[in-house]
This record gives sequence, structure tokens and C-alpha cells, in this order.
Amino acid sequence: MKWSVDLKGTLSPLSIITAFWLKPNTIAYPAVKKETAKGYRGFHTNFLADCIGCANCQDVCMNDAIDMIKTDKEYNSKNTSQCIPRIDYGRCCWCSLCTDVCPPNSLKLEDDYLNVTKHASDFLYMPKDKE
Amino acid sequence: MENKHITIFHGPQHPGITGNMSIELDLIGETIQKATTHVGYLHRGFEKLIERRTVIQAFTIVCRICVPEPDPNEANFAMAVEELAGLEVTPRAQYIRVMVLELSRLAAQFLWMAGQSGSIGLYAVGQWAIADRDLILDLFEELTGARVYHMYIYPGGVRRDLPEGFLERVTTLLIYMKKRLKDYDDIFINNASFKNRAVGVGIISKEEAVANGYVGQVLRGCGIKADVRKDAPYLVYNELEFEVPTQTTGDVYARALVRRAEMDQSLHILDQVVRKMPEGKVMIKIPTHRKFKLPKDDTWVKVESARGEFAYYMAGDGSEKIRRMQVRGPSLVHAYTLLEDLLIGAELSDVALIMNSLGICPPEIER
Amino acid sequence: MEHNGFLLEQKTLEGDLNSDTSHKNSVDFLMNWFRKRSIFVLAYGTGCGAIEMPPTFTSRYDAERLGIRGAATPRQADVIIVSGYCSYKTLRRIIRTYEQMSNPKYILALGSCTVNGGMYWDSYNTIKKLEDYLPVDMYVNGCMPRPESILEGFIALQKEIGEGKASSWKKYEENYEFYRKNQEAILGKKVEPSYDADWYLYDGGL
Amino acid sequence: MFNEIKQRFATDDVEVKRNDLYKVRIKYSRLFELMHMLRDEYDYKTLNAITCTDWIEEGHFALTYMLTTEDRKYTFMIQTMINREDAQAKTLSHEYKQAQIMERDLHEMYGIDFPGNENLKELSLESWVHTPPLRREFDTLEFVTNHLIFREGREDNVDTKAETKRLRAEKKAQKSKDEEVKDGK
Repeated sequence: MKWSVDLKGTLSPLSIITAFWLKPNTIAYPAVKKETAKGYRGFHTNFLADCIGCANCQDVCMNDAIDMIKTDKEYNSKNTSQCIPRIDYGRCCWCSLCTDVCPPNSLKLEDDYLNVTKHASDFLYMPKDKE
Repeated sequence: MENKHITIFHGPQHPGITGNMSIELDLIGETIQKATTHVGYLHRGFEKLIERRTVIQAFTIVCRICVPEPDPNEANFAMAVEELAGLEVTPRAQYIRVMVLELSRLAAQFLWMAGQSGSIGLYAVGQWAIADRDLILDLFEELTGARVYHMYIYPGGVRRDLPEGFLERVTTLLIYMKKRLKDYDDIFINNASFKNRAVGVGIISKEEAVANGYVGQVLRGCGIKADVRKDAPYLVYNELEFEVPTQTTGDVYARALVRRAEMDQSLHILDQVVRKMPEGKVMIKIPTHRKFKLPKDDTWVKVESARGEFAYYMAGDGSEKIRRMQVRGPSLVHAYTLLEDLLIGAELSDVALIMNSLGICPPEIER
Repeated sequence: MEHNGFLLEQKTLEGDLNSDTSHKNSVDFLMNWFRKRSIFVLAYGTGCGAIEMPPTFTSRYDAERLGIRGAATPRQADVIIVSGYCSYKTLRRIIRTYEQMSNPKYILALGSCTVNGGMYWDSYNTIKKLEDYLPVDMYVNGCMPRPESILEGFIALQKEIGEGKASSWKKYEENYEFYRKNQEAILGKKVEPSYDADWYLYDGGL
Repeated sequence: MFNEIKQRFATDDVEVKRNDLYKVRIKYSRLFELMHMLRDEYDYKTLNAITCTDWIEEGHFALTYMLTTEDRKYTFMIQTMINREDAQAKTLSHEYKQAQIMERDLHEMYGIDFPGNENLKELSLESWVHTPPLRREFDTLEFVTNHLIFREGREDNVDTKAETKRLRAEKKAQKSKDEEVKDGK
């Protein structure tokens, strides 16, 4: 390898100095929070007044992430199996196929996505009852 | 003092490696005598998992095959399924697909730029390039609902229509990028330290490139105008106007110039896509996931990814599951046949440089 | 030579440092404060999640503001990020790398795959529960986690370190038999990769 | 070209899949002859990929060779069947350099032997002793349940179909009981 004199190539990188006058593009995260876009695929919500317990979401989930369970919550009278979905976030990949196949459109994804925990058992998640 | 013959592992834990893979290097002094690639650190058995899932279920897993650039996989999968099932996609969906593919190509080139500059110690370029790539990811987030794994291009169309005002935001980004790319020329492509490191390193001859089935920038870097978008146009690429940039020297620098020129072409294509975007539906009606059946037939589809031809072989067997899907990404041959060849006689310090210029992406080698 | 991983070597080197670090006096408090403000992350992208690490560590999200930055070698690193799924072959390397890291050391696990297998729950080549093989300090949710999530994970880890609670490496040493048994169950008797980084020891040194 | 192939190799199984994709099925014994013909006379110079499909019901593997022209415009798929038990195919690694790694991949995933290929070491698996994973008889879920443990805490999953049936039956029983009570009155 030999070094050849390349004046343009040597001087042009110095234009990076002009970047001193640029506005920083950093999002100072904990202080400044960037809003997620509309329709971001975050955690699940399940509007219980609509949920019919059909287990379509469980059927379509290729990750086996959805359990249909019984809880002491009050259900929709149309809920034939008296079960509602619970999501295992140790499996979920946020593909939103489950929300696509939901017949009454009660299962949705919200824009919240933060869950940081020491305990792996915290990843079993009951969707919030939210329209 | 006589130099000793030593063997070292370059990777998997190494800052100068493109992902989780390793190269076993036999060295005398700093000169490489023999290179052996090792992969498998990311083997997940995609091809087996896809056989277990129905078509609709398998669609979510294919984008994981190549992490830096998931969209060509989705497009490939959707195109293969559509070809087997005999579906026709609406023009608007096709244009949106082209837009997504070109945006992801641009994003992948920025990621490459960060890696390539990092491999010779120009870290400022990486800081800029990753930040500019994030602007594209922001657009993706708005369009698809996720930053990296979009799961957006679906058999039968795309999953969502464009949000309101999206095309204007793409145009704004294009104007910014056009201006911004000149800065990269100044600090990276024309940089004397990059030129001196890259010119004449990792030279590939034309004959070898053709015979051994190399693709993408490796081919175009040694003067062959090969691009799937031109050779076998898919989607609506035959309605769009663009060029296939080539170089003749076949070294690392030539490949860098080709990639840089491709970024300009991507911007040019996006410009046309935004102007030509037709109205209409984005999704045709397809059967539900238990009823979506593929006939007993096979096909071979390919798209041009940011690193070259990306092809899928898909065979159906009359059931709702895919019998076999083989992924033939650009990296398999590049990482073995090409890299092992190129590294012989190279310096230890050039390993990262050469590797980055080939754009090797391990998750797609072992799948 | 008896092959016991790097654990043995480390014990002889750092025997005293392994004493209780939950702060009882101001020196411990100061130590924890220092540790929490300078986290060096090993540059090892073990899986998908590694693609969100460049944005986290470069100018857009700029983790260096919080004292978090990359380190090239395990000996200089404090944190190893297991970014997503972990194939058997990688697990060997992660175990080796982890054992090479000097105390105190922490593991940050990203994504669904480290919790319960994630997307690859039926794959024959990936592990399902990372905590069986290595002690995990913090799990971050997502597939893959956004840079904000990763930063949040680091902030939570810093808090733990500051309070002197993050002590997974001690857990690893105390329960070494348990972890080793699990590792051997899937990797076979020889957990380390077949090549040996200690070649100079056998070779008589440089 | 198709006529020549049909005549010389006595096969009718040539189809045009797309305007740039052709496919021919051929006996294994004539495979390499055809490949050489395509390479020498019709410019199909590059071997792009070798794939294998497991047709376990019919007892064979379908090996597919993808040949591409020099200008990368046309692809020819040549498919041949080999016996599933003790599968074997001649190596192409001496003619096409890239065939070595593709064959190595197939050898690992399907257990097909390629005599003449010097480098058939394991590729992505490490010390694998079970059935080659991509063969159909290898059940990955069974392997996983035998070798690994999933996270506990999900045992309360209810089979909704059975539960619906049970609830319906219960309701019915309740109803008939009510009616009985009514009738009894």
C-alpha cells in the first residue's frame, strides 16, 4: 500500500467541522420522549364488553403465545366459552395477526411498549380492558 | 526473528465482524494464509419452522431471515405465494411495495456505510449514517407500526393503506437525503484515508464473478450490469426509470462507489413512485389461514435486495402448509466461496474492510 | 491442566472483590455510584436485537449520555447483552465470554426469545429460558425492543447497581453446579467451544 | 431449446413457469448430461442454487438445480428425484465452486451424501447426533419438548371448544330441569 497525495480527499473530510453548527439530532430519552407513531404495535388491549371468547386469536398465533383463561372478571353475555385471552410476552412477536382475525374487533394493540423487569414471570400479561 | 504460524478466530465476538459469525484465520505474521468461515451461531431452522406453519402464519417469520433488511424477504415470500396461488395484486399495493423495498434498501445502505466506515476507524460517518437511517425507520414506524420487523407486505397486497400525508413526508425526506448524501461524499467516499485503504484491496475478477454465482455489488463492481430489477422485472419496476451503476476495477472502493450510486438511484425511484402512486385498494380478498391452500407446484422468485439477488424456492403440496421453502440469499456464496478466496494473502487489518464491502449478513446464510 | 472454565482463574485473581457489595458504608456507596455511571457494554450481537444497538449507541439515542458505551473485549466489559434468541452454538460462546468477563458483570436480556422461546419456541436449535443457563439481571420487553426500551433497561440496571442489588454474578458463582448442570444437559460434557483461546499456555507462551 | 431437450432426453416434462423461468423434470442418470448441454450450448453458465424437497409419501427427495444464464435473465430449474433411503448424488463442486457449500448445506440438513465433495463437514449445527433436521420425519416440536423446558405458569389454559360444549350442555340441562320443574307444577 502506498500513500498518494490527494489534496481534495484530504481537505474535503474537514467539511465535517461545519457540523458544529448543526442542531443535534439526539433524542435525550428519559427526559425527552418521542411519541410513537399512530398505529404502533405495542401491548394488547381487549375490550371485554365485546370479546366473545372464540379463541380465533389463539388459533392463528403461530407462537402459541395466547392462553384462553377463566378469570373473575365480568364477561360479555355472548362469550360462549367464558374465557378471555392472556398473552405471553415471552412468545409474542407483535405481528398483530390476532387482532386481524378478531371477529368483534375487541383485541387491539396500543402504543405502550415498555416493560423492563427483573423477573421473567412478569411477562404473562392480561390485556387491559380498553376500547 | 522468524514469524510464527498462528491461528486466530476473527469473531464471533469481535467489533469488526458483520453480525454473529466467525472466520478462522491462519496467519504468518500479518498475512493470511488460509481463511475458514464458520457460521451457525444464528441457526434457527427457519425452513423447518415454515414447514410447520400455515401460509399466513409463516408470513410473520420470514422477515426475521435477514435482520438488517427484512423487506425483500417479505416481498419474496408474498410474491412466491401469490404466484403459486394465482393471486393478482392491485397496482397501488405494488407501488407501495416498491416504495417499502426502496426505503429499506436505502436504510440498509446507510447501515452498510456505518459498518464500512467503522471498519477503517471513521466513526463520525457511522454516527451520522445510523441517525439518518433512523429517519427512514421513523417513516416505517408510521406506515407499518414497527421499526425493524415490519410484517407489512402480505400475500395479496399490503396490510395497511398509506397514512394521511405520508407521501409528503417521504418527499421531505427525499429532499433532505439528496442534500445529505453530498456530505457523505465529502467525509467518506472521497476521503483520502478511505481511498487509500480501499483501492486495490479485495479484487474480484469478472470471469470468476460470473462463474461462481456472485451477485449484487460484487458483480456490478467488476463491470457486469446485473440487476434483478432490470433483468427480470418484478412488481412495477418496468414502469420506473433508473440505471444500474457499475464500476470496472472490482475492488472494495469500486463496490463502495456502486453502493453510493445506488443510493442516488433509490432516491430517484422513490421520487417517481411518490409521483405515480395510483389510487385504489391495497389488499385483495384472500382466504383465512386454515383455508389458504397452495397447489402442488413449485416456483423460484427473486428480488434485488441491497446486497444483491435474493431468491426463494417455494413448493406447495396441496395443503395449507408450505412443503418447502429454500432461501438463497446473497451471503451464502459470498461468505464461503468468495470471502475464503479473497482473504488469502490479505492483511489481518483488511479483514473487516473486505467483509463489510461484501455486505455479508450471517442470519441469512444459515437461516 | 484441569479445565474448569475461567471461573477458577477469576476466583484466584479477584477473591477479595467478591465480598458483599451491598453498600454498608460510604466507600461501598461510592463504588456503586462509579459502577453505575460507567457501564461498558460488550460488542457482541448475539441475535436479532443487535440491530437496534447501533441506534442506541450512536447519535440518535446516544447512550453515552448515561455513561453507557461499547467495549471491544470481554475483559473490559461490564454488561453482556443477550439480544434475543440464542442458538446452542452461540450459547457456548456466550458462556465462555461471560466467564471471561471480570466481576462485577451483568446480563441484559432483550426480547421475547430469552424469556420463553419467542418466535422460535419450536425450533430445535435455540434455547427457551436463558435464566436456566446464565443469571439474568434485567429483561427488556419487545420483539425486538426499541432503543427506548433498551435505554430503559439500562436505566433500571443502573438503579439496581446503584442500590447494590444487582448481583447476578454472585448468584452464578454460588449456584455454579446448577447452571453447569443445565448447560451440560444441552451442550454435552464439554461446554466450551472446541477451539481454545489459551493456546499460548500449551504452546509455552509467546 | 425445448424441442431439443424433449427429443434428446425423451421427456415431456418441460414447462414454462414464467417468461424467465423454465422447469424440466429428468431422470437422475441424464441430469449431468442436460446440465452440460445447457451450459455449453445455451449459455446457462451459473449454478445459482441447489435445493431439496422431501416428498416422504412418495419416498424420494426432489433435488432442484437452478441454472442461470450469464446475463442473469433466465433461470432453468432442473428437477430430479433421488431415493430417500441412502440418498446420494454426484458432486458438482469440481465444476462449480459454489456447489461445495450448497451441497454441504444439503448434506447437513437432509443427510444426502455427495461423494467427491471434500468438504462435507457440519455447517450450522454443532455436534448434532439426531436425524438431519429438515427431513420430514424429524419432528422439531417433539425434539424441543423432550430436550428443553418451557416456562411454567401457563397451565391454566382452557380448551375453549370443550369449554363451550360443556357450558352449552350445562345450560341445556339447566333449561330442561327448569322445564321439568315447570311441568311438574
